[in-house]
Formats: sequence, structure tokens, C-alpha cells
Amino acid sequence: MVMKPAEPRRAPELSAESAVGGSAQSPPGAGFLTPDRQAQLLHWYEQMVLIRQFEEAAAEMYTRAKIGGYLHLNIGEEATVVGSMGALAPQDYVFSNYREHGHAIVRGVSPRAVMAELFGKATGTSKGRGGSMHIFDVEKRFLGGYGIVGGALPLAVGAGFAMTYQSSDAIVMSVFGDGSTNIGAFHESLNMAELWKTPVVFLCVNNLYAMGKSVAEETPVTEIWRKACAYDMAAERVDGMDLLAVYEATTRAADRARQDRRPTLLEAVTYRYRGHSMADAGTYRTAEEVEHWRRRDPIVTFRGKLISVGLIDEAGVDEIDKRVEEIVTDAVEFADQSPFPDLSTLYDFIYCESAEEREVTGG
Amino acid sequence: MVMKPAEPRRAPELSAESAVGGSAQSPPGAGFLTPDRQAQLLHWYEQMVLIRQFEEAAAEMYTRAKIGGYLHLNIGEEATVVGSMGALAPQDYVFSNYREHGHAIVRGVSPRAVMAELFGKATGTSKGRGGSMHIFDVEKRFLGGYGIVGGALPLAVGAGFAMTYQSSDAIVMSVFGDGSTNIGAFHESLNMAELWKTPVVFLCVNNLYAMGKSVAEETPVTEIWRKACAYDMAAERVDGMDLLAVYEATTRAADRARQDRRPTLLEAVTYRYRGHSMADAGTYRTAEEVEHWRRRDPIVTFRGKLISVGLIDEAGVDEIDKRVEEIVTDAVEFADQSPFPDLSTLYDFIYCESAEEREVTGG
Amino acid sequence: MAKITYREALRQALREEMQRDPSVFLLGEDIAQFGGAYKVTQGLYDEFGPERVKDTPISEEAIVGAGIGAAMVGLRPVAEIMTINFILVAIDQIINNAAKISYMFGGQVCVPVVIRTPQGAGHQLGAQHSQNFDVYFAYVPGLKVVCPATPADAKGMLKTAIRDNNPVLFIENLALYNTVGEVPEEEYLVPFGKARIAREGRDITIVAHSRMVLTAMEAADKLAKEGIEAEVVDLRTLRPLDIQTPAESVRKTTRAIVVGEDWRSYGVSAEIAATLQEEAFDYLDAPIARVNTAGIPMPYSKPLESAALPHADKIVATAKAMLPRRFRK
Amino acid sequence: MAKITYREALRQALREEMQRDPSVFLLGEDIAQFGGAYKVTQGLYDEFGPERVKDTPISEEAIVGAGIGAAMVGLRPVAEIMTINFILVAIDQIINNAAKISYMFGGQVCVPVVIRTPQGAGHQLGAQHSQNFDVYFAYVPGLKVVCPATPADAKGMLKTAIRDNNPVLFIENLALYNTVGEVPEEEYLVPFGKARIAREGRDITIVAHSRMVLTAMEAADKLAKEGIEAEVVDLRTLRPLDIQTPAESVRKTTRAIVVGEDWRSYGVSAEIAATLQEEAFDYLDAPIARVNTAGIPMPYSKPLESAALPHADKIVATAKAMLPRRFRK
Ligand SMILES: Cc1ncc(C[n+]2csc(CCOP(=O)(O)OP(=O)(O)O)c2C)c(N)n1
Ligand SMILES: Cc1ncc(C[n+]2csc(CCOP(=O)(O)OP(=O)(O)O)c2C)c(N)n1
Ligand SMILES: [Mg+2]
Ligand SMILES: [Mg+2]
Repeated sequence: MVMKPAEPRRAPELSAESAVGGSAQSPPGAGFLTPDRQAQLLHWYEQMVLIRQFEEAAAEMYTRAKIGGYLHLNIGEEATVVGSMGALAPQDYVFSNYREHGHAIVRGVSPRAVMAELFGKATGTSKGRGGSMHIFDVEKRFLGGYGIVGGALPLAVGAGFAMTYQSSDAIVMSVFGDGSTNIGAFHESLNMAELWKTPVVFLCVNNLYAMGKSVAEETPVTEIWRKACAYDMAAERVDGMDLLAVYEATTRAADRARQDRRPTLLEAVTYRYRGHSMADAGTYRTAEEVEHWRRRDPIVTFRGKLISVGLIDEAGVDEIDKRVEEIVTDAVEFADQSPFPDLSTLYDFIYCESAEEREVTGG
Repeated sequence: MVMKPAEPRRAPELSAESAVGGSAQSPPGAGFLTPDRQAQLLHWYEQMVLIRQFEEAAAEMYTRAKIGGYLHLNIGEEATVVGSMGALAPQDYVFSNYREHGHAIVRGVSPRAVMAELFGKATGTSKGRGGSMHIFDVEKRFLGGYGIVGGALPLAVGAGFAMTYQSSDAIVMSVFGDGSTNIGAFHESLNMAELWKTPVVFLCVNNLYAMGKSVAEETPVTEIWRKACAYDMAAERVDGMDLLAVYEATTRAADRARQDRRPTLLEAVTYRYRGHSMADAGTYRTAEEVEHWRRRDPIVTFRGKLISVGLIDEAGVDEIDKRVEEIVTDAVEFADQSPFPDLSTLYDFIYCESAEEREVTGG
Repeated sequence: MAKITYREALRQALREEMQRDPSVFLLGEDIAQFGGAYKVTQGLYDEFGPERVKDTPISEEAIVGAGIGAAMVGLRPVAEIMTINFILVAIDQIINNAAKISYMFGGQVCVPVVIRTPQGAGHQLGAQHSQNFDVYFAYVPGLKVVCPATPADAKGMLKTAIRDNNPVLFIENLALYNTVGEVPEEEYLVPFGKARIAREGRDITIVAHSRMVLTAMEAADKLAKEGIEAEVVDLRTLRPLDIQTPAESVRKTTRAIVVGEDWRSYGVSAEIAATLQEEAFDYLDAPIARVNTAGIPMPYSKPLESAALPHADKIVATAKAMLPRRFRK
Repeated sequence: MAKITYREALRQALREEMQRDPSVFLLGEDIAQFGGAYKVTQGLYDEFGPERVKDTPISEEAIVGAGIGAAMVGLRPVAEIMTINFILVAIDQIINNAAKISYMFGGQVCVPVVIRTPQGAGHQLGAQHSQNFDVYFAYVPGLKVVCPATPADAKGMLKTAIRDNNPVLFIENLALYNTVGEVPEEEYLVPFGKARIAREGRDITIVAHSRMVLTAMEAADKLAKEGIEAEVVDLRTLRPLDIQTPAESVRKTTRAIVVGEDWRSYGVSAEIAATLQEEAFDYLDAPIARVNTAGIPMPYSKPLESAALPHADKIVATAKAMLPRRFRK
């Protein structure tokens, strides 16, 4: 007699559509676009425009050799950036990867200081030491852009642990890309975060590519949110081109962290219009594909919604464009006119001063 | 209007029982215990007894300081070891961790050479260089015991890739513990193995502890097989105290690898009677728990089955015990009498000779 | 002064600092009820509870990374990596994050994390468990690297490490845990960057750190029996490195042996030798010699392992070969 | 002889060896259609197809480990790690597996894997992307570590590496990819363990490897204009290390500067200096000097980065300070 083999079990197959938060009947945010929220909504809109223009200016400054190194842009991902950052509280902490100008700016870091950092100036967020990949602002609790794929996830777990340890009501957000979910640090971090019940929102910005490779060339599980099953972690997939959907999903995840002390893996599906960094022409993607996503442009879409419910008109749109233009121009000018770090400061900041060490060495 | 939050989705909750291969109505192996398979079944039984006695002898030799370093024993895990190795073909490759004496012996490595390796003798499998954690036999395609948790999983993926590359019908088995599933290498390996459709059987020997920590203290997902969901990998959980259940599940996984070129995560739930290594008294486990598992002893259980269907009698059992005793005594004597490696060979084996290098250097 | 083991000295340091500062917590594998693989944290779980003595999964990268993250927001984590052999899976966190976060972000945040881990060989643990990687950390600006050789230093330096605002690699040694030494009863700290003359002598300088200080002392005893007075310098910290103390010694003795438990080529002793020849060039009467572990993956077999390790006799032989004829009996 | 770039030389080596031996295959991130982050593998996917030019997920540990496993069962993998900065997450595989498998298992199996990766700084990539870790691998018995400085060596040494039966760290340099040099038309191999006199001179020896050979040559040119003839030695391979060639040179010139793009303390140049002072002690007229990158996490800002790097002028200044008065104008 032959034994009946136990069928291997799988997580349920879910189509991308079914997984996207909300449903056709109740489009995310439909009830959110009310006059009492006008200020908030226009502010978000303006922030998206700011990211777009800031990044475009950065790209131009790069071609003019004002900016060196690598330059990774958030263009196309504005709804994900603003929607997620918008759902956080001021006391919350954010750790990001190298594609982080937008996150920093929405967190409240001054565009001047971010642009100056890209220029390598002493007035930059990191005093010119960091550059595009390493924006940091301790005041705004924006705890950095990091360059090693997956490398900042464990930091977020530790910071999350500390929030509970310190009985703080702050939570921690960790921002990373789809390609980063295949590296060991992702696994160790999510396992530990759930095991320890740390208040962390793991935001995967799934822009469908990791450099030249599509997400399907990277992993058999292309719906990143589903990877949470290996940790029994709460998870959600959301349309990353829809600001309100991202905002609402992030709010749910943030609440879960703050109230239930539980992490969430939140996946926002979006697209970067440009190449991976400035050197990449992005030839691995078809023109049609790029066009498809551009037609879902988060700024255009959101503007359309705002106009349709009468929260803004063309004049208002122009006004915002103009205001943003001024901010960006000012940022570029500020960066350009700022001094480079003095060579005498080359060895500053390697170590923090240790009061105790001074004490014991009598120095 | 408040949006209805999309519920986070989870993998289905499955009880440990439901996951164990087969079911109560049709106990694994019930139809397998037939006279035509007597030789095979008795051989397996003998191998389990051999592992038990070999390991007990090793423990004794350790207390007599004939063996040094760490010593991790397979006692309690014999059904998992014999059932899994028994399902492989001679051309298949095995990579294991440091708890591997049994796997090596069942693969056909001589108990003499394994014991001599434990003694650090020149006649050991690894010429005394490896010791208990690093048994290796290229002839038997037993490609080693490894000491870094998770460190050998990527090797198995590469070897699996090579099998397809070389159009070989051999498959690869990777053996590791429950605690090892929380380290980055596990994640990267399973993701890559499924993505590349490599013929690898990932055998997790879940003995419920990783040193002093229970599996629930290590991970939120204590049913290790479920972690396969993050890779859409086939997976199965099996009673690791039941030789035939392990054999059958491994056969299914091996077939999947050999025919379908697909990996499997196979979890065998078992127990180590002893501490993690010789230094560990295992005080983190209750006497009742150990007793509970000892009552399910794989050797006693299997012997009972063989007796009940008349494939062996008490005399046959004694005969096997005696034969194994002789093998183990002989192995110990051989090890004891073998010479230590000559000091002049200290620098041997650091590098393999490179024909090409000789050629180009004219040396 | 009380005579206690190196292990106990570490435990006291952890306990005192945890009592002193509630932001100090421990994390690592099996450090809680189990008391640590080498029992350094024994009893601390009972005293401080599960949040302050935190067991972790086998996830070294996350252990170190979580320590860094917690340090950035105000805690003072002490992470235990069971042995230094397992630190390689976490080294990216140490080098790319811990060492760089202060500098790369313009000094906005400190990373007061301590990573404790033992290295060393001699217990037949084989190639993957018998290594020395102190040089990997000593190489990296932004880290501090300390290697106490005695119980007194173990305690005083661990307390200093915990109070330091920078990432500190606190490197212990498997073979030192059971060694015994005098430790002051009262509270004290041992500063970083100050080497120690472990024994005075005029004929030759032996520079060592960690367990090799004991081996150097043994060699010095043997040399003394032959009328050779060796000065033994214990470096104590590799970064910051106090090269002036050994350099001063070499200027006096005119000869030096650098002893390391690590591999000779590209190891710690290479840096010490290279810097000493700069600092004491005009005083040297012989090239600076090195005595190290054989350049092989450590074999398991006892006689092979023993032959591979740097013993006092090798130092003695090296010293005698370097000294002028009158010293050679 | 054809004049080609370092990048093209590497590509030719890969192509020729893939044509020669069907067991050679490539794996790494974005090396297939994308052609590699630095375009070294461009075109090879089209020629050899997806099984032999294998794209991987961002999983460096699995990339290296899979390479080792494939090598153990008969293939000759060439793994590309995009830059050496990302090798830290894979270093456990290299040190605990690749380097030890032959020895620890008594010589039963070889690990003919090549790990190609560029290191170096100078492109404003910041602290996490501007590092040199060659010393980490040079330290480890069981590995071979090679660092070609010219297109001719890049090609000949990569071919040797692929045919070698041992794990080889093949360390390239970001700033070398576009450099041009003559490369023989006919097939050739460059052996490991043979340093090269890149320029002859009698007054001082400059020892370098990888990109620093070019900087050393530039310094030698400048020194020549001041009447100082520097001999430049290109080490080529760090393990095995040919110390006799530079030692011979130093015995002739009596002075040496070791130049490294890595950090000075505990870096490659420490080993070279420490060994040279042993090998040429009686000939030395000055301590062996080192010129390296500043001991800091590399800053992004252009002027800071530039100040941190070892330039020819620093070598020139160091040389002049070391030479007798008659050389100082
Ligand atoms: C460990 C490591 N490996 C490789 C790289 C090189 N690299 C930089 S970004 C990147 C792609 C990351 O893709 P994803 O996570 O999807 O983020 P995205 O750039 O798309 O926002 C790679 C491979 C790196 N920085 N770190
Ligand atoms: C990377 C790493 N971390 C820690 C260790 C120390 N260690 C050795 S075995 C072990 C427990 C492993 O448990 P598991 O995988 O369940 O295997 P078991 O010993 O139970 O068979 C640990 C933590 C190690 N060898 N490697
Ligand atoms: Mg992406
Ligand atoms: Mg276990």
C-alpha cells in the first residue's frame, strides 16, 4: 500500500489587484476629500510637487557637476513618500535607504539643507560628509539614508525595541525597496521585530525594479507583502500611486505599532520614472511600461481629485507650482553659495566625545 | 467618512498535528512493512541502532578525553537521520551542520573513519583536521559538516544549480536545525533555490531547541515548514520520530527535486535527548518533557513495529545489537590505535594544487 | 583587592553598569536564563529581568544592528556575540553602520554600543571556531577596539566601554575566562589608549595583547632564568593605539618581538612592527620580530593545534636568536 | 600589442576562459542583460546565455556561497560582487567556507571559485561606498588575493585565477576600469606571487599595488624631474606575497615608501613595511614610510575626499623628507 503524500501547502495565491488595499466600490480616500481637510490635503499636494521639482533640480545639478557620486531620485514615488511620511507623528523615527531626499523633506528637513548636502557643502544636513545617500536630521528624527541594501532594517528593530524599553509612544518606520527583501538582513529583522513585538512599520517601496532587474527576476514571491507570512506578521499591499491609500494604510500600520506594539510589513506598489541612479538609462524597461505608469502619475491624479471636489482650482495649482519653484530655486542657490567644509575639519566627527573617557584620562 | 481598513492577511493557521504528513487513519508506513522489504527495513533498524551506540561511545570517549572540542550528538534523532538519508540515491550530495555523525555513517562513511576523526587521528575522514563538526567524505558525496549556523545552505544551492548545469540526475540535500532558520543565509538560500528551481531538499531537523532556547523563543513561526510560504516553495512537516514517515516525505521531496527540479522545505520534528553539546546539561528542559519524548523513542517504536509484523524477533534484535556493538568497539579501537597526524603535515591542504599555476610558473 | 576570574570581572562590570544606568541593557544568544555560552552573564537575568537581559534568535546581523539602532535613540546596548567566529555574518553592521554613523551624518548622533565577544584558540574547536579577527576592527576608523588581558583590565575596561559614546569592540578570549587576578574592591575605570608595562626589563621588549600577554609573561620568566630581562608591554587597546609606551620600551631595549595569537601576515602584529620601526628606528639593533599562530586554518587534532599556536618557547627561542652572542648560553 | 581598457581586458579574460572551459560560469547582480554595474560583463550574456551568465537577487551571501558549492562539485564559478563594500555581508562565506574547506576536510575537495570585485574611492560615493578591504582577505590562509594594476595584468591574472584550483579574491578598482594599456594579442597567463618592477630607480623604492601603482608612477615621474630616481614595485598579488622583489629593491635603494589606498593602520602596507624591515634591516637608511588614505570614513564632499586620498604629491613629499640632504632642493 502506498501512502498518500501530504500535499505541500502554500500561502493562498492572491492577485495583485485583490491585494491592493481597499476595493473598487470604495476607492481609498473617497470620503477623505472634505473641506475641513483642505489645508492638510493641499499641503500634501504641495509636498508631492516639491519632491518632483526638487528631484528634477537635483538631476539638473548633477548633469552640471554640482552634485557628484550616486543620485537616486524619488520621481514617480511621490504619493508613497508623502502618504507614508504624512501618517507619522513628530516623535516617530524614520530610517531609509539611499533613495530618500523626498522622505527627508516631507519629514520637515529643510530643502536647503538637503540640496546643500547634495552639493557637499558645510551647510548640508550631514555637513557635506554624507551626500545624496546619507541625509540625516536628528531634530526631525529622520535617522538617515543608508547605502547598503537591507542594512538599515536591523537599526529600525533596535530603535523600535528602545521605544518600548523607554515607554515612549513613538514608533519607527523603516523604508526600503523591493530588491532589499531578498537579503538576509530583511529576514532577520522581520523575524526579530515580530518576536519582540516592536513598534515598527516596514515600508517596502516596491517600484518593481532593483537596478536592472524586475521584481520577478529577484524572487518567486513578487507580492512583497506576502513575505510577512514567514513571521506571522501583519501585512498589507497598497497602491503606491494613490496618496490617500498610502496614507490610510500607513495610519493603520502606525496605529498597530503604537497601540498594539506590533510591526507591519506594508508594501506600496509604485514606479520610478528615471533610471536607478543618474548613470542608468533604464533600457531594461519598455517605453510602453514607463508610459503606462506615467499615465497614473500620482501628482496629476491627486490634483485631478482635488479639482473635482473643488478643493483647488487652476490658480491654486499655479500658485503652488510657483511657491515650490521658489523654494527649489532658493535651495539650489543656497547650496551653491554655501561654503565647502573647511579642510581643517577633515578629522571631525569620527568619534563622539565621551564624557567618561575625558574624566578617566583626565584629558 | 472613514475608510474601511483592508485587513492584514496572514498565511492560514495550521495546527502542528494537521501538518504532520499522513493522518491517523493511515499511519505512515503501515503498508510498507512487508516481507519483500525485510532486508531494507532491518538495515534501517540496524543503522538507527548504530547511530545510537556510536554516539554513546563518542560521549564516553569525550568524558575520557579521547575526543576534544565540541561534540554534538544525534541521539534521539535517529529516525530523522536514517529516514532522510535512506531516501537519497548514491549520486546525491549531502551538506550538513555540525550534528552530523549519523548522517555521515548512514551515507556510508565508515564508522572507523568517523570515530578516528573525532579522535583527531590521521585516519579520520578529514585526516584529523576537522573533528566532530567537520566530517567529510567525497566518495560518499557527504560534503561536510559545517560549524557556522546557516553557513552551508548557500553551498547546497550552488551545488543544486550545478546539478542542473551539468545535466546530472543527482540532487542535493541540506540539513540544518530549527534555530538556523532565523539567520539571513536561510532566507537568501531558499529564495534563490526556488527562483532558480534548484533540485535541493532543505531538511530542517526541528529538535525544538537551539542550544538553550526553545523554538518559540526564536521565531514567531514555530512550524518551520510554514516559512516556505515566503518563497512559494513546496513544504511539508513530518513526524521526525517515525522513520517511515520521514522516508516517505523525503522521497516525495527528492522526487520533486529530481523530476520537477523544484526545492522543498521539509521539516522533521524530533528531539535531542542530550544537551546541545557535551558541556550542556540541558537544564532549560523539564524532566517530563524529555521523558515524553523518550517514550516515543524512534528505535523502540520501529522495533515494535517490525516485531509486530513478524519481520524480526528478539533473537534478531539481539543479533543486530551485538553486530553493532562490534562495529562500534572496532571503530573505537581503530581510532584509538591510529596515529595522530604527523607534525610535518601541518601545512598540508591549505591550497589545492593548481595544474595551471604550475604550468605558468614553470614550477 | 579580591582575587576573581576574568569571567567574574566581566560580570561585575556588567552588573555595576546596569545598576548605575538604566539605559544599559544586554542582548545576545542564550545570555538570559542560560547565562551565556561562556556563562559571563550568569545571574543577570534573575536580577534585571527579560527586558534588560534580552535573548535573541540566531541572527547576529540583527543583534548588532538592533544594538546600533537602540544606541542611536538613547540606550546603551551591550551585545554579546557568542564567539568572534560568528561576527563575520554581522560585520557589515559594525563596519558600514556603527563605525560610520557619527562621521557620515556630520556628528549628529552617537552610537554607544558595546559588542562583547571572545576570540582565540586552543580548545580543539577546529578551523571555523578558533579564529582571531581583532585586526578587522582595529583597521576601521570610527571603532574602538579593546582587548583586556587581566581580570582587573577586563572589569575596568568594560565599564569604560559601556560609558563610552562610541562603538566599542570588546574582545575577550576563550582561554582567559578562567584565569584569576586581583581586582580593586572600589569602583574604577581603565582608560582606553594607555598601554601597560606588565613587566620591566632592559634586554628586549615583548609586545602583546589579550591572552598573549600571559604567554609573553611566561616567556619572560623563562628568559629571566637564563639571565635575560624582557620587558613585557600589554597594549590593552588596539584602537586607540598607544604606540609610545612600547616605542619607549624599544628605545631602551633596542630589540622587540611582537606576539599575536592571530595569523602573522596582515595581522595586528604587522601594524605594531611597522609603527615601532618608524618610532624607534635609530635605536633598533635587530629587525622587529613577530611570533604568531601558524598561517593555516586551525586544525582540530590536538598535536597539530598545539604545534600551530604561539607558545612561550617560541618567544624564548626568537628572543635568544635576536640577542647578542653574550646572552646565548 | 593592442591598447585596451582594464575593463575590456577583464571582459576578454572572462570570454576566453568561458570559451575554453564549459564549466566556467558567471553569477552576480545585474551581470546579464544589464552587463554589470560597471559593464565588465557586457555582451557575455548574449554570447553565452542565461545559464552561464547568471543574474542573482541582491543576496551576496548566497551568491558567494552558491559559487563555493558549485565549485565543490566541479564547476568554476566567477562571482561578481558589485563593489567590495557589499562583500561584508558575504565575508563569512569567504572566510569560514571558501578558505577552509580544503584544509578542514583534509584536502578532499578544492574550491575553484573566483570572486571579482572592485574597491577604491575617489568618486564621491561616500563612506559606505569608498572602501578598501583587500587586507581582510590577504589575512586569511586558504585564499589567494590578487590586485592587478594594468590591463595586461588584469587579463592575464584573471585567466590564471579562473584556472586556479583555489578560491581567489580578484580585486579590481573603480578608478582603473577606464585606464588603457597594452595587452598581448596572443594567449598568456600572469602567474601569482611574482611582483613586478614597474619602473627602475636607485634612490628610493615605492611599493604599491592596484591603483596606487599608477599614483606611485606619477610620483616617480615628479621625483625624476627633481633628479630623484624612484624604483616602483607593483606587488600584484597580496597572497601569495612576493616580498623578495621589493626587498631586493630596498636593499639597493636603502629607503622605501609603501603606498596603499587603504587606511594606514592595520592595512596592507603595515604588513609590507613590517616584513621589509625584517628582510632588509641591515640596508635601511631610514624607517620604512607609509602613505595611505586618511583614517576616516570617506567623506562625500569633493574637497574633503580629495584631501583624504593619497596623491602623488604626498608620496613626493614623503620621499623628499626621507632622502639625504643632497636631494632636497
Ligand atoms: C548589499 C548591497 N548589495 C548591492 C548593492 C548595490 N545596489 C544599490 S541599490 C540596489 C538595488 C536596490 O533595489 P531596491 O531595494 O528595489 O530599491 P530601489 O533602488 O528600487 O529603490 C543595488 C543592487 C548595495 N547597495 N548593497
Ligand atoms: C552564526 C552562528 N551563530 C551562533 C552559533 C553558535 N551555535 C552553534 S549551534 C547553535 C544552535 C543551533 O540550533 P539549531 O539550528 O536548532 O540546531 P541543533 O543544534 O538544535 O541541531 C548555536 C547558536 C554558530 N555556530 N553560528
Ligand atoms: Mg526597487
Ligand atoms: Mg535545534
